[in-house]
Amino acid sequence: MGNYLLRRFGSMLASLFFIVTITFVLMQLAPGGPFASEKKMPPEIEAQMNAKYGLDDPLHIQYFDYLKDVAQWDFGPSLKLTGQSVNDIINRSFEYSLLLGLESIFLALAFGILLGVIAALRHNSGVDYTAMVIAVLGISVPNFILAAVLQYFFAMKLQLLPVAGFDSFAHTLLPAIALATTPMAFIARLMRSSMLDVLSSDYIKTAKAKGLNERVVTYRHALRNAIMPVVSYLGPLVVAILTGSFVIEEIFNIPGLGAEFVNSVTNRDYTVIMGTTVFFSALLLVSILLVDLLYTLIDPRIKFGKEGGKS
Amino acid sequence: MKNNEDKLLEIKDLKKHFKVDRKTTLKAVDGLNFDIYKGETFGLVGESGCGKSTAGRTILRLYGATDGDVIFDGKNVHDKKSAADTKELSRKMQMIFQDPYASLNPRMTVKDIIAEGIDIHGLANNKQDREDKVIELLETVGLNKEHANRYPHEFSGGQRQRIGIARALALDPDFIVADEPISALDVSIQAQVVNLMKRLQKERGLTYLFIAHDLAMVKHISDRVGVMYLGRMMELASSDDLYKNPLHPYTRALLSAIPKSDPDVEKNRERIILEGDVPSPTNPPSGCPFRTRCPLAQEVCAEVVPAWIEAEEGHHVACHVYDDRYSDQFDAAKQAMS
Amino acid sequence: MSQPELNRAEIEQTDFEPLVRDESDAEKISGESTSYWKDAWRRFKKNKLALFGVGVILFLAFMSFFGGPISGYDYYTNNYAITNQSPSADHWFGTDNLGRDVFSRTWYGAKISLFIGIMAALIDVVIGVIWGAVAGYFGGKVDEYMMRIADILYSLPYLLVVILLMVILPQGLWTLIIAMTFTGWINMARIVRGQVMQLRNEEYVLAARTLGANSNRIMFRHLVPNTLGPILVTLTLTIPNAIFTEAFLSYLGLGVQAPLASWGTMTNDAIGALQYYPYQLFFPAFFICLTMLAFNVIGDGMRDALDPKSRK
Amino acid sequence: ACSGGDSEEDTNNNSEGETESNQSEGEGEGEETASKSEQVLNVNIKEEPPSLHPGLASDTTSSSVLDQVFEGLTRINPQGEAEEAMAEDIQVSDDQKTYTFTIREGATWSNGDPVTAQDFEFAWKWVLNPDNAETDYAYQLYPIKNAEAAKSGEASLDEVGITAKDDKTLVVELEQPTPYFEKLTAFHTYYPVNKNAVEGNDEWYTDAGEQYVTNGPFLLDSWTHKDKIVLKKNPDYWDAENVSLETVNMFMVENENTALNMFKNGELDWVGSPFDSVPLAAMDQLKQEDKLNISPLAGVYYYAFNVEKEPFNNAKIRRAFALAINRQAIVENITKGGQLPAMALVPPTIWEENEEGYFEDNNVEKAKQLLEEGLEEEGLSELPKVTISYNTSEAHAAIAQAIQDMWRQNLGVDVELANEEWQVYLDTMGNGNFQVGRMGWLADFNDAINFLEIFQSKGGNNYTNWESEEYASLLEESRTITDPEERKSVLKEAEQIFMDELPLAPIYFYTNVYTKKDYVKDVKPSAMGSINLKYGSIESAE
Amino acid sequence: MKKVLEVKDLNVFFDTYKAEVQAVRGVSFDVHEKETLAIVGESGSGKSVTSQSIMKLIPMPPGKFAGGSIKFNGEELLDKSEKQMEDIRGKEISMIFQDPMTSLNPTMTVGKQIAESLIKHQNMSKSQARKRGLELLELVGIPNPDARIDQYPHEYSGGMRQRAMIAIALACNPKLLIADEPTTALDVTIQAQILDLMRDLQDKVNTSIILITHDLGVVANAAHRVAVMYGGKIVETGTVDEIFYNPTHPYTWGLLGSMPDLDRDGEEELQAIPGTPPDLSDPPKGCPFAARCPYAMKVCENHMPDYFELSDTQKSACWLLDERSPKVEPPESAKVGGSKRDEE
Ligand SMILES: Nc1ncnc2c1ncn2[C@@H]1O[C@H](COP(=O)(O)OP(=O)(O)OP(=O)(O)O)[C@@H](O)[C@H]1O
Ligand SMILES: Nc1ncnc2c1ncn2[C@@H]1O[C@H](COP(=O)(O)OP(=O)(O)OP(=O)(O)O)[C@@H](O)[C@H]1O
Ligand SMILES: [Mg+2]
Ligand SMILES: [Mg+2]
Repeated sequence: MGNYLLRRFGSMLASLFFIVTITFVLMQLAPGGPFASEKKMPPEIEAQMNAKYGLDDPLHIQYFDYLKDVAQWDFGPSLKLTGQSVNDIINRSFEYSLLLGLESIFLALAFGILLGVIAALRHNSGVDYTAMVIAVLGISVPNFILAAVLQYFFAMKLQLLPVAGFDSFAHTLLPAIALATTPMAFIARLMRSSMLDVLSSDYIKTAKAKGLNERVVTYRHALRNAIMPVVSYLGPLVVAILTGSFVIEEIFNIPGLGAEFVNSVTNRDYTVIMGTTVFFSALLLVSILLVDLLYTLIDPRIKFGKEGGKS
Repeated sequence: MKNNEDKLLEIKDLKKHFKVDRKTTLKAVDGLNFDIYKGETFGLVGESGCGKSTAGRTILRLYGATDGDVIFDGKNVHDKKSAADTKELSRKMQMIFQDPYASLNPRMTVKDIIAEGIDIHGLANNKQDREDKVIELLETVGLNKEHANRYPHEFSGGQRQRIGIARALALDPDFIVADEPISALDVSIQAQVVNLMKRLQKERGLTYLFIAHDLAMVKHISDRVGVMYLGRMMELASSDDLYKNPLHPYTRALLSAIPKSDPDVEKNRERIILEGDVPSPTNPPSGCPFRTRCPLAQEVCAEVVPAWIEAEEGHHVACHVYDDRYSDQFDAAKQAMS
Repeated sequence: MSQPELNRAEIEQTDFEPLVRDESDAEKISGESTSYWKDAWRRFKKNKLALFGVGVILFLAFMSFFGGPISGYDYYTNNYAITNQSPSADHWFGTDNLGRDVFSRTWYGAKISLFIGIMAALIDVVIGVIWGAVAGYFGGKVDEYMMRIADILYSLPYLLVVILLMVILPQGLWTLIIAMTFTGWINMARIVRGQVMQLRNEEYVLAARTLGANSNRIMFRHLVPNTLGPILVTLTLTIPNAIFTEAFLSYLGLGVQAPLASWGTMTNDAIGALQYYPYQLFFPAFFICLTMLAFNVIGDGMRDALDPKSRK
Repeated sequence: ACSGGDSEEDTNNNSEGETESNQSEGEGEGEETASKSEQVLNVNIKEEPPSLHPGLASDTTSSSVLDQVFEGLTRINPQGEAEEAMAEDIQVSDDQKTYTFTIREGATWSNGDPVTAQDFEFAWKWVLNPDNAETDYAYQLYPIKNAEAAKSGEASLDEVGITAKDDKTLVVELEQPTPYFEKLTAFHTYYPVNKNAVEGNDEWYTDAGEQYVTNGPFLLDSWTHKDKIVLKKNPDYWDAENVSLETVNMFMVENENTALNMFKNGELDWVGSPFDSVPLAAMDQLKQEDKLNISPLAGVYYYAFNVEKEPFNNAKIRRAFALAINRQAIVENITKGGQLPAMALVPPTIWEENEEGYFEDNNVEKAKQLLEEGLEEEGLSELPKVTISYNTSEAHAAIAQAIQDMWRQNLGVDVELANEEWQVYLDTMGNGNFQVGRMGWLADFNDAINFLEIFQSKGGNNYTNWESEEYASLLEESRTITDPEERKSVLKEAEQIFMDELPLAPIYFYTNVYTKKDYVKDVKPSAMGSINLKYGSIESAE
Repeated sequence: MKKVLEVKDLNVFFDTYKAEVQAVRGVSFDVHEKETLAIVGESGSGKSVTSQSIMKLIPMPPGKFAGGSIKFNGEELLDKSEKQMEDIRGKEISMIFQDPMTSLNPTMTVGKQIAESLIKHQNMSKSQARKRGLELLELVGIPNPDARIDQYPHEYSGGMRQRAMIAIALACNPKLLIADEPTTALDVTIQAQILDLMRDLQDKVNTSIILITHDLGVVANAAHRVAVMYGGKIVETGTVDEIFYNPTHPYTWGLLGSMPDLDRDGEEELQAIPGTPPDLSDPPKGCPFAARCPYAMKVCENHMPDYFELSDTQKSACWLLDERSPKVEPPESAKVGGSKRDEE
C-alpha cells in the first residue's frame, strides 16, 4: 500500500507538471495580458510593469522560474491586485469555497441518495416518477437560474433568508442549495439505477430471508453496495463544485475561490490563473485518490494497486 | 491404444502463476505434464479452484504461460509468432465455455455470433457463402436456419451451448477445449450436448480437452482422464482404468463421493471423508499438495514432491505410495485404511 | 387444480391415439422470432412514458422548423413600441427588451439548442466511449496514462482553453462543437471505462479472443454494445449541459451570434429580468426542462428496453 | 500603541453592532426606509479594489475608496469646482506654468504627523520613478515639467518640476500652461503619502491597520478582502466638523441584481454609479417609482469605424452609417439611463453646446443619399459585408442588435454581429481586425483635450486608424494657448474637422445612473465619475 | 406425521414487457416434519419461484400470486403482512439460495451476516451472537472459525461460502429449510459434506427440508420424497423409491434416462429429451410436456391431465395412465439400479 501510494503520488506530480506546462502555454497563446484595458497605458509604463513581473524575460526563463516557484508552492504576486500574493488570495478564498462546497456536497449526497433510494425502492410507482421529475428539473435548471429564483423568493419575497453574504449559517443555505441541486439530481439518478441493480441481487434476498425488515435491508445491505458509482462521481464532483461555484459566489456575494479562478482568466492575471489551476488540479488529483481509498473502505474486494490487468 | 506419433498436443511442465499483489503469487497451474492424442477426449477433473480452467485457457494461449511449453502439432503455442501464425493457431484450437448464458454476447444475432470466426479469418468468399456456412453449422448442431436471425436470449441453455459449439466449429478446428460445457445445464439438456459432442468427434475427428466436475459425465465422454489437485496433476489413466482402479488417495475420495442416482445404492454407500481444509493456492503445502488432507500422509509427503510415476501401463500417478523408494513407509497406513 | 374440473370420461377414445409429429418440431422455439432491436422497440412501445417523450421531442423538432413562421414574426426586427410586453394574444410568449416576439425567438432558438444538445452529446459519446473503452479494456499502463490525460484536460482552466480555441479556429459551428466537447467527454469516458473493466472478463469476450478477434473487434463489437445502459443515462445528462455550455460560449463570442438566440442564451439574458419580466425566463427554461424530461424518459425507456435482464 | 489597539477593537465591535442593527431595522421597516438614525452609509463598490495605494491605483473602484481616505491639494466640491483642501493657498504664475501651493496648517496624517510638502514631493516622484512599476496612471502627472521624461528614464527625478521649498510650500512647474491643473491635483495620483511612515515598507497599502496612514475625511477602519471595507470618520481631519457620516460600509457585491436586491432589502443605501451599476432590466421600474437619479458624466460611447477597411475608408459612407442610427431610441429603450444622444465627440459636461451636436440624429433620408454617393465614389455597386464587433455584455449586445436592425431597416444593409471576450476584443481592436467596433471614453480630467487628443495620431487609444495633419496641428497649437476662450475655439475647430470626417459614430454621452435611499443626502457622483462622501449625510429620523 | 407445509394450487405469475409469465401454475404439495422433499425438474420449470413463494420473497411487481394457498403449521402465509413475515423468515423458515457466490453480501463480514438473524430472532446480544456464529461455522465444518468469522465472503472459497450460507440458514433452527440447488457449483467431495451436514441437522432439530436440485444423484442420496416439476406444474410426485424405481411420467423417464451411469460403457448415446421447454408466457393448453413427449397423444395437446393416484404417496399427471391409452413401458434407460438389477 505504501508503494502504491508512492506511485500514485508520483503520477500526481507528473500530472501537475503537465497541467502547469500546458496552462503556461495556453496563457502565452491567449490574446490580451494582465495590463490590457480599454484605456491603453503609455508604452513606457507598460514596459516597466512587464519588467517588474518578469514578463519581458524570454519564455523559457519565465517558465522555469515559474516551475521553481510552484515546486515550492509559491505562486507569486497577483498581477491585478497589487501587493497581494496568490497564496494569500487562495488561502483567504478557499475557506469560503470549502465551507460552501462541503455544505453543498453534504446536501447533494444526503438528498441525492435519499431520493435515489426511495425511487428505487418504489420502482415505477408515483414516488419513483416524482423523484425522477425532481431529478430532471434539478439537472435541467442550471444553478445560476436556481440561485436567482431562490434569492428572489426566499430573500426578497418571503424575507426568510439573507440576500447575500456569508456571515452566518442562514447565509449559506441558499447558495449551498443552488450549488447542490444539479449534483443532487445526478446522484439521485445514479443511486436509483445502481440501487435497482443491487435490490435485485441475491444477497438482498438472503437478507430478507433472514427476516430483516425493509429498512435494515436497505440501509445495512443495499446502500453500501449501491453507493459505488456515487463514490466514483465524488472525486470530480468535489472539484466541479468548488470551481463551478463562481456563478453562485457571484450571485450570493461570497468571496470564494471559484470566482477568483474565473476572474483571473478574464483579467489574464497569469499568476492567479496558474495558482488556482494548480491548486484545483491538486485538489482533483487528491480527491480522486481519496475516492480510490474510499473504494477499499466500502468494498473489501477492492485492493490497492491491483491493476485489472491484461491477463 | 494410441502411439506417440498421434500426439496432437504436448503439455510440458506448464505453469501459470497469477500475481495477486507484490508479494503473493497464486500458483493456479504448477507444472502440468501430459499429452493429448489425435481424436481422443481427454477429461480433466478436480476440486473447484484447482486450476482446470486456467490450464485450459493457458493451453489456448488466453493466458500467457508462466513457464513450460504447449506444443500443438509440432509448434510451440507460446512462442512469439507473427500475427498470421497466431491467427492460424487460433483457428485450429477452439474453446467451448462453461456458461452458455455468459459466453454469448446478448446483443448479437446467432448468425453474427457463429460467423464471427469466419469474418475474422476471412473464411467466406462472399455474403452468400457466409450465410451458407452459418446455416450448415446450425444444421450440424441440430438447429436450423430459422434460428440464424435470433438472439441468444431466445434460446434454451442447451440450444445456447450448441450455438457455442457451432461457433467453435465454424473455424474447422482440430482441437477444442470444452470448459465445463454442461455444468450449467440440467440433466436432460446435458445429454443433448454430450451426445452432440460425441457425434461431432466421430464425424470430424475432433480432439477434446473436456473439463468438468461431474465425474459420471467425464467418464462417459472421455477416453483418458486426468485428476488435478491444487494446480498439479495427481493421476492420469484411461477412464475405465481410473474409475475401476483409482490409485491416488484423492481420486479415491473423489470417486467415492459421486452420488449415484439410485436410492438403494445411496443408502448404503460409504464414502471416504477428507479431513482438513483445502489449502490455498497462494500458499501451497510443501511436498505433496494433497498431504494436508490425505489419510495416508507420511513424513516424506511433506518433504518430497511426489514423482510422476507410471504405476501401471498408461496409468500415471503422483503419489509416494506407488514410488518404490517410499512405498514401504505407507504399509501401516494402508493397513489401517483397509 | 386450477383448470375447471374436467370429466375424464368426456374425452373421446380417438384422442388417445399417438400423435404423428414432424421431427423438427421439437426444436421449435416458442414465441415469434424477433430481432434484438425489434424486440427492444416493442418493449419500448409498451412504455407509455417513453412514447410521450418521443412525442415531445418530435413536437419540439417540428416547432423548431415551423414554430417561428407560425408566429408571423421574425426573430430580429426591433419594435420599440412594444418592448418587454407580457404574453398576449398578439405575442403568445410576450416580447423582449427590443420588442421582438419571444414566441418566434423561442422556436428559432430551438433548432440551435436541440441541434447543439444532441450533436455535442453524440460527439461526447463517440470520444468518451472510445477513450473509456480503450482505457478500460487494456488497463494497466494504458489506462493509467489515458485517465491521467483526462484528469489533466479536466484540470485546465476551461475558460482559457475556450478563449484560445476562439482565437485559433474560425468562428463557426465546428469551433463551437470542439469547444463544447473539449472536456465534455470525460465523464462519459470515466463511466464507460468502469463498465468495460467489469465486462472485459465476461466469457463472451474470452470467446471472441479464442476466435482470434483483435482488440478493436472486442471493444466495439462486444464490450461497448453491452455498456449501452449507462451510456444512455449519461447521454441524457449531457444534453442540458451542452445547451448551457453553448450559452456560456455564446457569451464569450463562440456560439450563436445575436440577434439569433438559443434557449441557453435566452435564459442567460433573461436571468436579470427575473423579477420584472419573468416570462422571458420562463419560456426558454420551460422548454429546456421539457426537452430534458423527454430525453430522460426516453433514456429510461431505452435502458429498460435494451436491458438484457428485463428480457424474458 | 496599546490603547490604540484597544480602541481599534472597540470600533470594530461597534461597527458590527451597527451594521446588524441596520439590517434588522431595514428588514423591519421594509423597502421604504425614509430615514435612519445613525450616520451610517452602506454602499457597494462591486469588487475588491485592486490597489489602495494612491500612486498605483488606476481604476474607479480603488479611487472610490481612496477619495474618501486621502486628500489632495484640492478637492472637487459638489458644484464641480476645485477648492483648496490640503493646500490652503494656491498661487499661479503669469505664464500659468508655475504653481505654488501652501500646505494647510493643521493638516495631519492619521498617525498624528503633520502633512508636509515633502510628502507630496515624495508621493509624486515615487510615481514618476521608473523603478516603480504598476503606476499606470503616472501619465496623469505628465503636465508637470520633465515628468514624462523622468518616467521614461530620460531625465532624472531631480529634474522634475516638483520642489518642496519648505515643509509647507510646494512649487510645481509645468511643461505647458494647463488650465485644468488645479482640478488635477484633486485626483488620486496627486495624493500625498506619509513619507516617514511609508518609506521602506512596500506592503503598507495592502491592508487596513496602523501602517495605512491617511489624511482624508475618513479612516480605513477594516478591509476584509473581497468582502467589505469599513470607513470611519477621521476625528483629526482638518474639516472634521463638516463631515457628518460616521461610518461607511463598502460592500463588494459583484452581481448587480444581488446588489439591487440588497438595496431593496435595506442592506445597501446606494446602488449604481459611480460604484457599480443599476441592472438594465430594473430601470423601467425604478423610473416609474421615480427612484432613478441621473447626472451627467464626462464620457462618450461610440462606434469606431476602421477607416482602413472597406467600406469605411469612405467618409460619406461613414457619415451615412452614423446618420442612420436612431440614438434617441437607443437611450430611451435600451440604455434607459437618461443618456444624451451624442452627435459630437466632447461631452456636454465640458462643452455644453455639444448637446446639440454636429448633425441630426436619425437622419435616414440624408443617410441613404450619402450611402449612394459614397458607394459611387468608391465605385462600388454593392456594399461589402459589414460586421459590428463588440465585447460581451448585455448592454453592448442590445445596442449592437439595435444598430444592426437600424442599419438594416434604414440603409438596407445586411450587418453581422461578432461578440468577443473582453481581452480578445481589445486585441482584435488593437490589431485593426474589425470594421465597426464599439468603444467608449471616460474623461481622465474634465477637459476637451482629453477627448480630442486620443485621435491626434494612429495607435494608442485611437482604434479607428484615422489621422489628420490639420487636426493634429490644431491640437498642438491649443497646448500653448493660455487664454481659455481662444484655446476653446481652436479645439472646436479641431472637433469640427473630426465631425466632418467621422472616423467614429458617437452614440451617446454617458450619465451617472443610480438609485439611493431618500435619507442619503448630499452625495452626488461627479461628472468625472468620482464621489465625495465628505459632504454626505444621513437624514436623521429624530 | 405432522404436515409442516401445505401448498395448494399455487399460481405465481410475472408481468414482463412481452407478456405475463405463468411461472407456477397450480402447484400443490405437502412437506412433513423431519422429511426431505426433493423438487427436481428442468431449468425454468418453476422450482425456485415455488420455493421463494413460500418465503414470500418473489419481487412484486413484477411477480404476483394468482391464487392458491400456502399453509405453514396451519397458518396461511399468503394472508400475512410483510411485518408478520419478517418474524417467520429466518426463524421458522429459512432458505439457502441457488447461487452461493452472489448470495452473500460482499461488503459485510460473514460473522455479521450470521449474527444478524440471531440478534433479530433470538434477541441475542452482539457478543452472544458472535459466539453462536462461531459454533455454527464450526458446525458447518469451516476450519479455524475464529479467524474466518471476521473475513469477507470473497475471502472464502466457493465451498466455504456455501457452508456460510447454510450456517446463516440454520442459525435459528428453522422448522423448514429450503435449499435451492445448494451444491450445483461444488465438486462432489464438498457436495457430499454438505448433504451430510443437512442430514445431521435434520436429525438434531427435526427440520423439514425442501431440496431443489437437478442432480438425481443428490436426490437419491438425500430425499425422502420427490416432486418432479415441468412447465410450472408438478407432473409427478412420490417417494424416492417410487420415483426412481417406478416412474410413470415420460418426463421422469427422460430425466432418469439422461443420466450417464458410471457402471455402463461410455460408447452408447445418452438418452436426451429433444426439444425445449414450453414458453410459460403462453403455456400450452394441454400437458406442458406434450410437445417433447415421444408418447404424446391427441388428448395431451388439448387437455391437462389430472393426477392419477398410483399409491398413497405417488401421483402422476399423465394421460398414459388412463386406461384408454395404449400401454407404454418405460424405456430401458429410465430403469435405475434396483429394477435394472432385477432384470439382469
Ligand atoms: N485471472 C486470474 N487472476 C488471479 N487468479 C486467478 C485468475 N483466474 C483464476 N485464478 C485463480 O486460480 C485458481 C484456479 O482457478 P481455475 O478457474 O483455473 O479453477 P477451476 O479448476 O477451473 O475451478 P472451477 O471448477 O471452480 O471452475 C483459483 O484459485 C483462482 O482463484
Ligand atoms: N422476476 C421474474 N420476472 C419474470 N419472470 C420470472 C421472474 N422470476 C422467474 N421468472 C420466470 O419463471 C419461470 C420459472 O423460473 P424458476 O427460477 O423458478 O426456474 P427454476 O426451475 O428454478 O430453474 P433453474 O433450474 O434454472 O433454477 C422461468 O420461466 C422464469 O423465466
Ligand atoms: Mg473453471
Ligand atoms: Mg432455480
